[in-house]
Amino acid sequence: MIRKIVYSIFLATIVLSLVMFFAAFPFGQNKMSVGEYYLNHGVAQTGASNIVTSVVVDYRGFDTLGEVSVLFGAAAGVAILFFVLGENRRKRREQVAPNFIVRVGSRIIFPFILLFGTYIFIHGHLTPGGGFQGGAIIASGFLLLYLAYPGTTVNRSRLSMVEGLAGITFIVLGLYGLLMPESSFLYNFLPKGELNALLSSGILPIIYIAIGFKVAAEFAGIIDDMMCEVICRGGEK
Amino acid sequence: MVNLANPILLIVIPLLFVFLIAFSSAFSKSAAKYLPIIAFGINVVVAMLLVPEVLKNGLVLSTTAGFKPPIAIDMIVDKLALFLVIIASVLGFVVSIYNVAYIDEEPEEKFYALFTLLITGIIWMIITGDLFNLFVAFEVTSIAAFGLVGFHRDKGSVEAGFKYLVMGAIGGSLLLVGIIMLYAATGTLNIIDVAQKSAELTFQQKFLAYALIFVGLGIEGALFPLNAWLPDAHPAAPSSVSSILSGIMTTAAIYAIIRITNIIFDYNQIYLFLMFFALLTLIFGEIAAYYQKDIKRMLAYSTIGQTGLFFFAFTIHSTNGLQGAFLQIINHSVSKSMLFLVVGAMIVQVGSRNIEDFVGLGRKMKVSSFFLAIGMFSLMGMPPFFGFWSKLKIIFAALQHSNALMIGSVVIILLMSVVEGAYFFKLLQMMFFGKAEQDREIKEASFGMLVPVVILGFILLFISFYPTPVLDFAHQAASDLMNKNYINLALKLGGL
Amino acid sequence: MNMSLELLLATPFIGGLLTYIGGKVHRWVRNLIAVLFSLATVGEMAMYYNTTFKGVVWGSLFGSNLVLQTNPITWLFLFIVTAISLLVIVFSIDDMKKEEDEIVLDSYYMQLLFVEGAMVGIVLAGDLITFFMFWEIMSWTSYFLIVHGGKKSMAAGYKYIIMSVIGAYAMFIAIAMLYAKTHSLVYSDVALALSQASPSFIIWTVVLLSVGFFVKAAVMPLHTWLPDAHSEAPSPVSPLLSGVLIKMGAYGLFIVFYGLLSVNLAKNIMPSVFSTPILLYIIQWLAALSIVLATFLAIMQEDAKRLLAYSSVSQIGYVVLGLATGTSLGVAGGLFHALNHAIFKGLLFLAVGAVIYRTGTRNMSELGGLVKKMPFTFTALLLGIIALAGVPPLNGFVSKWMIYEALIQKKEVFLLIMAFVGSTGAFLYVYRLIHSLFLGQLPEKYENVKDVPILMQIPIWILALSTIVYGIFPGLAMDVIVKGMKLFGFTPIAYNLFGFPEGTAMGSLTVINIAAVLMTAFVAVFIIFILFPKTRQVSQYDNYASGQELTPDFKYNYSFGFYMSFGRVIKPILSMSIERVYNYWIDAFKIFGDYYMRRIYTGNLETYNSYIVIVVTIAAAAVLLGGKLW
Amino acid sequence: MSYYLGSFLLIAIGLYTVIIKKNLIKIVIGLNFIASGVNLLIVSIGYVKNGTAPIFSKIGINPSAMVDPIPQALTLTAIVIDASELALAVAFVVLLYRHYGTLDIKKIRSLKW
Repeated sequence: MIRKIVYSIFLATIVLSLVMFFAAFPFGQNKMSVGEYYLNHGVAQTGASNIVTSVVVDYRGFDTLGEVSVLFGAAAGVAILFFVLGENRRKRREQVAPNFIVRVGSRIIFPFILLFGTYIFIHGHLTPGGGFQGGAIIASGFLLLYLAYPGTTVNRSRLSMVEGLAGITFIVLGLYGLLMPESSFLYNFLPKGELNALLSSGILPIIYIAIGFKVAAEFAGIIDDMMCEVICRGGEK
Repeated sequence: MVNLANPILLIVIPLLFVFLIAFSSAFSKSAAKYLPIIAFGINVVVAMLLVPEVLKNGLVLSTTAGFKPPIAIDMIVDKLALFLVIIASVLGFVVSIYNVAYIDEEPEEKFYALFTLLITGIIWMIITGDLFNLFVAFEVTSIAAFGLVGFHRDKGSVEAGFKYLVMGAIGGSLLLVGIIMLYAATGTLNIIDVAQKSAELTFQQKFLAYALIFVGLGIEGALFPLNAWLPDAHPAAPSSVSSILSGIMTTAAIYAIIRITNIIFDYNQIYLFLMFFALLTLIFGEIAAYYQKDIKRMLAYSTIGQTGLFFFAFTIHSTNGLQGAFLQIINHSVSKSMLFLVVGAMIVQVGSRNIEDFVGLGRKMKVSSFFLAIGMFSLMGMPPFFGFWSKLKIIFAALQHSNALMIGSVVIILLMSVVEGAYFFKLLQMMFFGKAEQDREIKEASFGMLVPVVILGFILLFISFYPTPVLDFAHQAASDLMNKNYINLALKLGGL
Repeated sequence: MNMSLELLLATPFIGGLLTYIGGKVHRWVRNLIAVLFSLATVGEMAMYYNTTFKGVVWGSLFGSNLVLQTNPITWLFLFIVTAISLLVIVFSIDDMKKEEDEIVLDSYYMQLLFVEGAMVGIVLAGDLITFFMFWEIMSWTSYFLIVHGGKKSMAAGYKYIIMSVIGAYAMFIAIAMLYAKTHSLVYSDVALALSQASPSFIIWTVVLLSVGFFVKAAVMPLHTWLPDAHSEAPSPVSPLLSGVLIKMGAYGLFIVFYGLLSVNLAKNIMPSVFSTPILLYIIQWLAALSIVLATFLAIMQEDAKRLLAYSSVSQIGYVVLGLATGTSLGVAGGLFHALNHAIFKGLLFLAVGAVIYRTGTRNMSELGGLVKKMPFTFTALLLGIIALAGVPPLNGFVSKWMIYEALIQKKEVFLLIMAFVGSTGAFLYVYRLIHSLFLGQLPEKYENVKDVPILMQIPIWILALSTIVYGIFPGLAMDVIVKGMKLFGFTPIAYNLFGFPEGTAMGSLTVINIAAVLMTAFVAVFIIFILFPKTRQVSQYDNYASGQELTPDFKYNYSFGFYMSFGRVIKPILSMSIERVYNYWIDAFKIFGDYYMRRIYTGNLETYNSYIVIVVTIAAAAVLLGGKLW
Repeated sequence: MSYYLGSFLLIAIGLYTVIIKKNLIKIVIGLNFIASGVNLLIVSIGYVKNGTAPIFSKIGINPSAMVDPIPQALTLTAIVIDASELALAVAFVVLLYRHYGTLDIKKIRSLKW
C-alpha cells in the first residue's frame, strides 16, 4: 500500500513537472517552424496534396524506412519466438472451420477488404491514409480468413519474398536518388504531375504501395505465427 | 558516378541486405548465412572511404530527399561518429563471420536478418542528425535486440527478453516524450537546429527534457540504476549477439547521450549530474561482477562497469577526458566483443556457463584462452595492452582538475579497477592453472569461430603496440567535440 | 650508442618470444635461446659499466616524452637483474624438467625473460610513465611465474597480484597528480616541478608513490603477500622474486627520494627528527619493524622456503633502512646491501631449491643429514648463511656494517638496537635452516640422494663465490655506488678495494684485515681441533635414548618446533597479524557488496521499472525545486 | 490543455501499471497506455487553433490555417513502432506463460543478482 502511495506521489511529481513545462507552450498555439515550410512548399516540392504524406514519405522518408525496419524486426522477432518445426505446422490442416456464417461471410468480404486496403494505400498521397493503414487493413482481411478457416496456411516463403521485395523496392528507389545530380537518398526523381491526380507526386505512391505490401505481408505473418502458436502448440509446455 | 563516401550508405546498404535476406530465404537457406558478411564488408569499405573525407573536411553531411537539413533528415559523420562507425562495421563484419559457424538453431534466416538489423540500427543511432530519427533508430536497435535476446526461446532468454522489452519500451516512450518536449519548444527536430532555437529556454525547462532523453537512452546505455535488464539479457542472448550488445550497442546509446548533451545541453550542472550516474554505474557494475558464477553474466556486469568508466571520462568535460573516453570505448568494444566471442566458443565446448566448469581450459583451448587473457588484460588496463593507454589518459585527465570531487572519483575508479582485476584474475588463474577433476573431452574451438577471435585479437594487439594513430584520431575527435566543430561545420557545410 | 639502450630493453622481450617459438621446435632449442638471450642481456648491460646517459627518447605519450636513461646506480640494479636472471634460467633447465607439459615450460621461460625485461625497463626508465608501465608489466608477468599449479600457489599469486595492483594504483594517482602539474614526467622535469610545489602536494605524491614501492618491497605492514608468494613459487623463481623483484621497490624509493626529491628539499618542507626528514624517519621505523618482526616470524617457520621468504622481508628492511637514512654512508650501505642480498638470498633459495629438487619436500622437519649426500650444496648454503648473518669476511657483513655505522653516526639508538636484534635473530634462523636440512639424522628414504646436476651447481657456485668476492673486495661494488651517488648529489665516501680507509668521518673498515684475522683464528682453532682431539668419532646411531638403542626410523634430534620456547616468549608479537586486519576489511567489503547487490538486482521487473520512475522523479523534483538539487 | 493533461495522465497510469501490477498482460497494457499517452501528446502539440487537416484537397486552401503536419507524421511512425513492440511483447508473454505456467511477474525471477 505504501508502495502505491509513494509511487503515486512520484508520478504526480512527474506529471506536475510536465505540466509546468508545457504551460510555456500552450495548447493550440502555433509552434511551427519547419512545419510551416512544409505547408508552404510541400505541394510544390513533392506534388502530394496530403502534406502529412509528403512529410512521412518524402521529407522524413528516412523515418519511414526505420519504421518499416522496426515492423520487419518485430515480425522476425515474433517468428523467432513462435518458431514451430515443420511437422508441427501440419497440425493446422486438421482444424475444422467453426461456423458456416463466418465462412461464407468472410469469403464474401475478403476481396472487398483487400480492395479497400489497396485503395487506401494507393491514395495515400491524396487522402488521409497510406501504406501502413492500407497494409493493416489487408492484414485484417487475412485475420478474418484465419478465423473462418483455421486450417488455411499462408505460404510463408512467399510472404517473406513479398516482404523482402517491397523493402528492396523502397531502398532501391531511394538509392536511385543518389544517381541524380542532387545525390540524395530518396530524392523524388519522377515527375510531380498534377496536384490531386492519382498519378502524381513522383515516387511517393510507389513507395507507399511498397510499404502497403510490406506491412500487409508482415502483419499477416505475425497473425499466422500467432495462430500457429495457438493451434500447433496449444497446451504444450 | 555515385560518390561512395556517403554516410547514408552505411545504413542503407545493410538495410538492403536485411530485406535481401528475407527475400532470399524463399529460395535458399544458406544464402542468409553469408549476406551479412557481404553487407558489413561493404560497410567497412564505405567507412574507410569516408576517412579521408572526414579528415579533410572535419565532417561529412548527407541529406535525404534532396532537401537541406532542417527540412529533411540528415546524416552526419564527424570524426567521433566515424570512429564508432568503423568499430561497429568491423565488429559487424567479424561477428558475422563468427555466426556462420556459431548459429545452428532455427530459424536461421530470421536470426541473420535481425542481426544485420541490429548493427544497422546501431550505426543509424550513431550517425543520424535528427532527434526523431534517433528515436526511430533507437527502436530499430531495440526491436532487433529484443528478438535476438529471446532467440534461444528457453526459460532464461524469454524472461530476459521480456524484461528487456518492457524496460526498453518504457525507455523509448520516455525518450520520445523528451524529444517531443524539445519539438514543442522549438518546432524543429534537427539536433543542431534544436540547439540553436532552444538557446533562449531556461536551464530548468531544458533539464526536464534532458532528463527524459537521458533516461530513455540511459536504459539502453546501461547506466545505473537503469541497467537491470543488461545482466539478464547479455547472457541469455547467443554469444555473438552479446558481443554486439556489449561491444557497441551500449556504447552507441552512450554516444547518443554524449552527442545530445554536448550539442543541446552543454551546462556544467548537467555534467555533474552525469558524473554521479557514471560513478554509480562503475561501482555497482564492478562489484556485482565480482560475485558472478555465470561467466557471461560476469562479463555483462563488467560491461556496466566499463560503461561507467568511459561515461565518467566524458563527464570530466575536457578534451583530455573525452580523448580518454574514446580510447576506452575502443578498448572496451574490441576487447569485450572478443571476450564474448571467445567465451561463446568455450561454452560450445564446455556446455555450461558456470565459471567452475572452465577450470583448466587454458591447457585445452590454447588459442582461445590466449586471446581471452589478452582481452581481459586490456580491460583491466594492464600494460602494454591498449587498456593501459586509455586508463592512463582517463586518470590523467581527471586529475587535471585537482578538486576533491575528482580525486575522490579517481580513487573510486582505481579501487574498482582493483575489483575488476580481482575477478578477472580469479577466472584467469582458474583457467590456466586450475586442474579439472575429471578429464573432459574438450577441443579447440572450430576454425570458423577462431578466425573472428583472431582478427579482433590482432586488432587489439596492433593498437596496443602502435597506439599513436588511434591516440591522435581520438584527440582530434575530442577537440572537435569540445570546440563544437560539429555544429559549426554542419552549419557551414549543410547550410542549416 | 643511443640505439643500444633500447636494444638492451628489447633483448629479453624478443628473447622471450623466440623462446616460446623455439619451444615448438625442441626443448633444447628453447633452453639454448633462453640462455643465449639472457647472456646477451648481461653482455649488453656490461657495456654500460660506469657510463651515464640521460634521456634517450624512445617515444612520446600524451605530450610527455618517454625516456630511457642509465647511470651507475641503474647499472647496479641492471647488474642484479640480468645476472640473477641468467643464473635462474640456467638453474631452471634441470630443475623444471619435472614439469611434463612442454607448453607450460615454453611459457615459463617466456615469462622469466619477460619479467627480466620488465625489470630492465623499470631500471632504465627515465620518466614515470615508462617506469609505471614496466612496473605493471612486471607485476603481471611475475604473477604468472608465481602461480604454477596447486591451490596454495593460486591463492598466493592471487594475493600477490591484488596487492601489487593496489600498490601500483596508489603510484598511479601520484603520477597523475604530477602529470597534471608538469605535463612531462621525465625525472628531471618532475624534480624541477617538485622543487617549486607546495609541501602538502609533495608529501601526498611521495607518500602515494612510497605505498606502491612498499608493496613491492614488502615493507611491513604491506608485506603479507611475500611469504606466500615466494614460498609457493617454483624453486628457480624464488631467487628472482626475493633477490631481484623486491629490489625494484628499493630502487623506486631511491629514485623518489633522491632522484625526484633531493634530501635537502625534503628537509626544507618537513620537520626533521635526528636530522632526517620526518617522512624518511617514519620509513626508517617501518623498515626497522620489518627487520625485527620478520626475523621473529622467520625463526618460527617450519617450511624452508617460507623461512627464507620471511628472511627476505627482514633483509629488505635493512636495505630500506639504509636508503632512508639520507646520509651518504647509509644510502651506499642500503644499495650495497641490495646487491648483497640478491647474491646471498639467490644463493640460499637455489641451494634450498636443489634440496627440494632431490627430496621433493621443503618441510624442514622431514629433512636432515643431507651433508654427506649433497656436500657441494651444503658448502654453498653454508657460505650463504654466513653472508646472511653478516659475519665477516663475506659480503653481508660489509653492507650491514655500513648501515650500522650510518645509524651510529646519526645517533639513532633505537633503530640501531632493532637492526642488531634482527641480525642476531638471523643467526637463529639460518642455524635452524642448515641444521634441519643438512645436519642431524638422515631420513631413510633419502639414502639414495645425490648432489644436483652440474647445470644446477654452476649458478649456485657462481653466487657462492660472489659472496666471497664482494665480501673481501667491497670496493668493486662501492666503485659503482659512489660514482652513481655523486650524480644524485651525495658527498662521495672514501673507499678502496678492501673497504674504507681511516681518517675520514665515515669510520674505517678494511675487510682484508678482518678476514685475515678471522682466517688465522679459524686455522688456529682447526689445528687445535685436529691436534688435540678430546672427542671420539662415533656413528650417529651409536647412541641411546630413554635406555633404548637408536634405530634409523627413530627421530632423535629436534626438528619440529625447533625454537618453541623462544616462540612462547614472542607469542604476543606473533599474534598481532596485520593480515587479519586486511582479511577483515576484505570480508566486510564482500558482505557489503553482496548485500547491496541482492537488493538492487532483485530479478523483479517491478523493481527495475520503479528505478526508471525514481530517476525521472528525481529529475522532475529537481526541476520543480528550481533546478537546484545539488 | 486538457489534451495535454489527458496524455500526461495516460503516461502516468501506464507507468503506475508497469510498476504496481503483477500480471504480465496488465504490464503489456501499461506499456500501451504509455505509448498512447505519448501519441496523444504528440498530436496535441501539433494542433493549431481552428486549424484544418494539412491536405490540399482543393486548390486555394490557405496553408496558414492548417495544423502542424510534422506531429501527425511522427505519430504515424510512433504508432507503428508501438504496435511492433506490442506484438513482440505479447509473443514474449505467451512464451513466458508456457515456460513458467504463471502470469505473475513476481514468480518469474529465475534471473537475478
